Amino acid sequence: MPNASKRILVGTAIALLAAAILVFPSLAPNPYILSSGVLVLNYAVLATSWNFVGGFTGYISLGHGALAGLGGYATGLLVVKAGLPSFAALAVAALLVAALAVPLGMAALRVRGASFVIVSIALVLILLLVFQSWASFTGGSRGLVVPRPFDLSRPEHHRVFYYLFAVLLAIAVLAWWLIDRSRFGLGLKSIREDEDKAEALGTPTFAYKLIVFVVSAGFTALAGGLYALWFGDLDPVFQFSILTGSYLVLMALLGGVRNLFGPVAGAILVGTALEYFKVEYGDTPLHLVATGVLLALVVLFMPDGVLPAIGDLLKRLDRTKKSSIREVTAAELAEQRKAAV
Amino acid sequence: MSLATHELRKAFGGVTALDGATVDFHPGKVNALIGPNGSGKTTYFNCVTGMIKPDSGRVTYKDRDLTGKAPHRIARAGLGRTFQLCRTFPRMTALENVLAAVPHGGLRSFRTRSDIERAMSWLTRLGIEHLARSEARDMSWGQQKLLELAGVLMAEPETVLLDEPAGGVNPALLDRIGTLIRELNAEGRTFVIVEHNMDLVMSISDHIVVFDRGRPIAEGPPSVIRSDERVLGAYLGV
Amino acid sequence: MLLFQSILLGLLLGGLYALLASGLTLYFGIMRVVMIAHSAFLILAAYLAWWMHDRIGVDPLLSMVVTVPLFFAAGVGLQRLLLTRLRPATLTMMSVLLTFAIALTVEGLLGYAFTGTQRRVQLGYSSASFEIFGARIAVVKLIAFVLAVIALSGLYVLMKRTRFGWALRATIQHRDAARLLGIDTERVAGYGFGIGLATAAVGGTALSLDTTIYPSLHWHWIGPLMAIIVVGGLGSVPGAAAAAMVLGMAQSLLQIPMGTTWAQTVFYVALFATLAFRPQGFFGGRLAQRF
Amino acid sequence: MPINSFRAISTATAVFALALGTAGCSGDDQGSSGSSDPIVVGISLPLTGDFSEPGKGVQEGYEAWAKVVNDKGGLLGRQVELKILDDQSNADRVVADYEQLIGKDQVDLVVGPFSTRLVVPSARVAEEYDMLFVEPAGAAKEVFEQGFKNLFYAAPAVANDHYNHLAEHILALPADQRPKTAAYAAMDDPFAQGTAYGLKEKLEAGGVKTVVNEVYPPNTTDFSGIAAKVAAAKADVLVGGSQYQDGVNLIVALQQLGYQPKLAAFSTAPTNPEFAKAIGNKTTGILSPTGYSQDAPYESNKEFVEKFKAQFGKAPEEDQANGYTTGQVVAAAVTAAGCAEQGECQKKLVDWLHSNKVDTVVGPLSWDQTGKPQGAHMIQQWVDNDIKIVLPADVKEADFVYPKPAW
Repeated sequence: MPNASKRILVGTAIALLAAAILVFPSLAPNPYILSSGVLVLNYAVLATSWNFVGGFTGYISLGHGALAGLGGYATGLLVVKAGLPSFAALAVAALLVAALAVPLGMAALRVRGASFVIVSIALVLILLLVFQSWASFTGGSRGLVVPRPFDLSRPEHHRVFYYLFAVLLAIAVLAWWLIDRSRFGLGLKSIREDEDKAEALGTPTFAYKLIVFVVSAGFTALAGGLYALWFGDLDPVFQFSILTGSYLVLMALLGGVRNLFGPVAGAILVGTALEYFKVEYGDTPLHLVATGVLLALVVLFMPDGVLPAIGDLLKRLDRTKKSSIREVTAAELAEQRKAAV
Repeated sequence: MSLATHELRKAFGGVTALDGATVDFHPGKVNALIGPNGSGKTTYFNCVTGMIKPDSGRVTYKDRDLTGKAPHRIARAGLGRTFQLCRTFPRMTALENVLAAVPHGGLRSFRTRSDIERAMSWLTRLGIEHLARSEARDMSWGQQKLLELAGVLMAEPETVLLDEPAGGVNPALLDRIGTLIRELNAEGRTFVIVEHNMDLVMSISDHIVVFDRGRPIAEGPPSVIRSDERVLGAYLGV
Repeated sequence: MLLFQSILLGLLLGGLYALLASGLTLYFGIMRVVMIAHSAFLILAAYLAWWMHDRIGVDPLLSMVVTVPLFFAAGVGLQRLLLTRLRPATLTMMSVLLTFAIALTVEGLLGYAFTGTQRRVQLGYSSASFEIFGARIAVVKLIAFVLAVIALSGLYVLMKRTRFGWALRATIQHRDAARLLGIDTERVAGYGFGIGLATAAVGGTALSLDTTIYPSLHWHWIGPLMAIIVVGGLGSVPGAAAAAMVLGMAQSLLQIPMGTTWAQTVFYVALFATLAFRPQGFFGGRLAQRF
Repeated sequence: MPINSFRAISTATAVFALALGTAGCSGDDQGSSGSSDPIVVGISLPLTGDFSEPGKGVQEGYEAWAKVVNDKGGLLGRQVELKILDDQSNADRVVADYEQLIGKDQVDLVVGPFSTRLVVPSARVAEEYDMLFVEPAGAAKEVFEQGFKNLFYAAPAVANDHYNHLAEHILALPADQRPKTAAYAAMDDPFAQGTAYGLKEKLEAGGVKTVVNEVYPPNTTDFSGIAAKVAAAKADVLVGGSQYQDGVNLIVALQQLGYQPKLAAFSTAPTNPEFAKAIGNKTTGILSPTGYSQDAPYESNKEFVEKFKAQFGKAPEEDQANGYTTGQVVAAAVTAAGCAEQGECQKKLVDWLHSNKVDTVVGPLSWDQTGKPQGAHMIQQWVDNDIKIVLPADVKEADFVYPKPAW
């Protein structure tokens, strides 16, 4: 496909996506659907933020839920205890979390792989302990009530935050795109592909990982903080839940971590599915089973993501295209996969 | 003096991999490092390029102490290396693989015209320019070896360390790699090559260092090494 | 007096930690896998013990006759059927995700089968205890400790005195070299996983004697256990056991001045400190440097 | 890496379809209710997760109430229909639930969920949609400090006042019998802590020294450390701010250490049917506050116990009574105001409750401006393998046992 027409297609797709997101509130029949939309957008921002680390460097964090919770609590506490205006508090909170990510990253990223995941899980567990125990400061299990930034009726409140989340999503996606096309991004991707090799080629791997982890933490905290301002009630048990992190991983992996819109698509898919099953069937512990099984299936059979896998499949079916080496081996790979099943 | 090591030691648990390796490589020449399996050649490479920290001893390059420095600093100092089992970035295109070696510059696009031209010229020189847009994982073994070399050369190192450049390649490609090394050497690059293929070593090297049990036991031009009894002893286990 | 009591409690707790952490270390040594689901299986074993006691009326200790072989088989299956499918290049990351997914699944199934209600085995000797130098030791805690010690000693003998143990240690230290020595490393790895999971069965039974269980309890175990294996030096079984005793004791003693909740943070503080200042751990284990 | 155009487009299409789809399929929910339609009462309850046990109890209470009302011809001549959603004991979900009930399902009335943690977020949803919010479980004082105007707690007393009768009784003991020291262990939960700290404040003011004051996280399973401290301090009084299992665990751990207090009080746990067996039947003397008794002489209570037994085949406990009480309160307001739908009506209901007293199965209830009820709980004690009311004196079924026999 010639470059120009491809660009037009991509442009159209982005415009369609943006339009769909923007018209959603006027189409939503009631505030409940709108609030679900806010939740889904929140997930989309979180999954995109997660993808700064997961997608570029291949380091999988199960603790991003905790960073979001931290962003939420920091925002809330800055409003309640320091009396900052809501959105100033949000900005300061994101900076604070990003600053905290520096020592965290230094401990977690100095060595490879496993330690990072261990630290990310430990982060959730320790923050849960601290925020529960330090009740005099955080409110503990009594929760923390974050004052509303605007004096609006509830449906209006949802509408305003829907657009705020949409803006944040646009910024996060833009930042991801900027890094994706940059030399910095290429360095990160080379770390994902082969860290030793990247280092031998002169990439300062530790510094790169640390920087992108901090950026990711910052965006995650922004999403968490915005959520706190929207939702209003924070409780350590729900803010520092290991499940949040696993949903994010599932969303990103499902949508494809190497694609700009992969996590967004994953978030829309998983987020909507979560709400739908909740409304239709209520909740049983089976949602844990479903999450677990889905995650295992993706990890085992489609580690590059479900949407990319479907894309590959369609491409393979479309045999009229000129045959490149890429396609032949994609076919071979699929054969191998089949043989492995 | 260019690359040199002094009394380099490294032990893994109870096993001594390097036992006081003191070596001077000849600048501007093609140096070869040979020795039987397990004689510590790869460990030596890893210590020199910072992938492993030696227990003691020193690594110097152009009179700079590089001991224990991070691998990327050593790479920036002008030492490029390939890996024993060739390593590329599998899910990146050949072009991206080569571009990844450009000294990094923040948020500037990695697709600048001048970088792409330079990368393409290396791919062309190694004869794989037609694969520029293919992902590395879809390339053959030989093509990947050439791609890895192109990546290393893109960083413009003055000294290139090659870990078994002939490993697993067909005779035709072997010839091409040999010729290429000589050409690149003629342009002023120093080479240090770990290699088991004695024909290649003898035909392209100016200077050969023989390792056994973690230290050099002989060195000299191919003609001398060929007839050195210690070398034969080390290889045959006598 | 309170101090002595706390030391005793710490010792008893440390024994259980040591057993569980050694299982976790075994997996890591064999395959460089951080097995998040280890504690989920621990809770599963505890549930099975509770269920057999509650429904069939057998002593929880007897449930091991079923759970230990069952878990051994499950461990072998887990390694051979699932983990070997992952690409070696991304094994460490993806295996964490995979075992995490397994943990979620086990937790969900437990919740589905037994609801989220807290359960506790009620034994005739639940509240029995005896006195030693002014401190009191509960019978159930002592049984749990003895169980852990027996299992650990068994593991030690197996590792040091048997041919299989030799093959296992060789596989842990250098897989390729072990293969050259004619060891079927794949099979050894599978059995190693089986043994690891069998320790969870023993641990779970010990756990069921004295604590309440509920499906999401495993998160409260996996955190401390991960901290222990990092502090002990990833891949070193004696290191893990030593770290377990030290940290278990520290937790118990810190409860006196700091209270229950804050005392738990000692594991995480130790984890972060170790990674920041001494990533290879404090009790040997050279594997840690690269992971 | 270029974005794959196919993927981008399919994603966008999916989102768009989704936006249109959800918009389309949910549009038909907004029918307004005519006078013969049932009155739909929306409820979110924790039917799974941490609070699932009490959650199910409250559910039974609501169901019993609906049945009793409907059997008598309903409210305002309309049948009552319950719409119950499960919130998994999760605050995010409980808010989404009420959002759905009020916004999407257009229920006529909403009543509260279980657990203080969930009451505050859900009360805010109701408040912001101007809905009356009567709730069966938010007993902690924080609930009444949020400035809610539409909230009413349908029980005799908030958590901090549960032990009022016990505190009075202890402090009225002759000086030589009065306990000198007390140990407190409370779960980190607003309700459980509230009960223990309410008593703590009063005993401290009365000169009973606090020697141990421990807070443990909700999921604590190992109580040996806390027990060791309590036992070492040899406190005369032990107060457990507990739910069920943690209370049992603490008692067993204390038994293991051979600690014998003169008085032991636990919130919630001792009233559980399995309590006695769980601690080896050594229950005599253990105290617990309760807001409800099956034998209470209030008019509607007899009917409740009878109908409940017929419907569920067992006697109602406090959770069930709380749910039932909530229904009674709402019903009283609806009957008085003569309406039950969203909008103007809700304000009438709220105003009526602020200025009136309602007779319920736990006695007459009235509220202050924050929705806080004005009463105290009864104190029950295990005597002869049964739990009986011992305080206050005018409703007692047995005499107060002090000091407590060994466990």
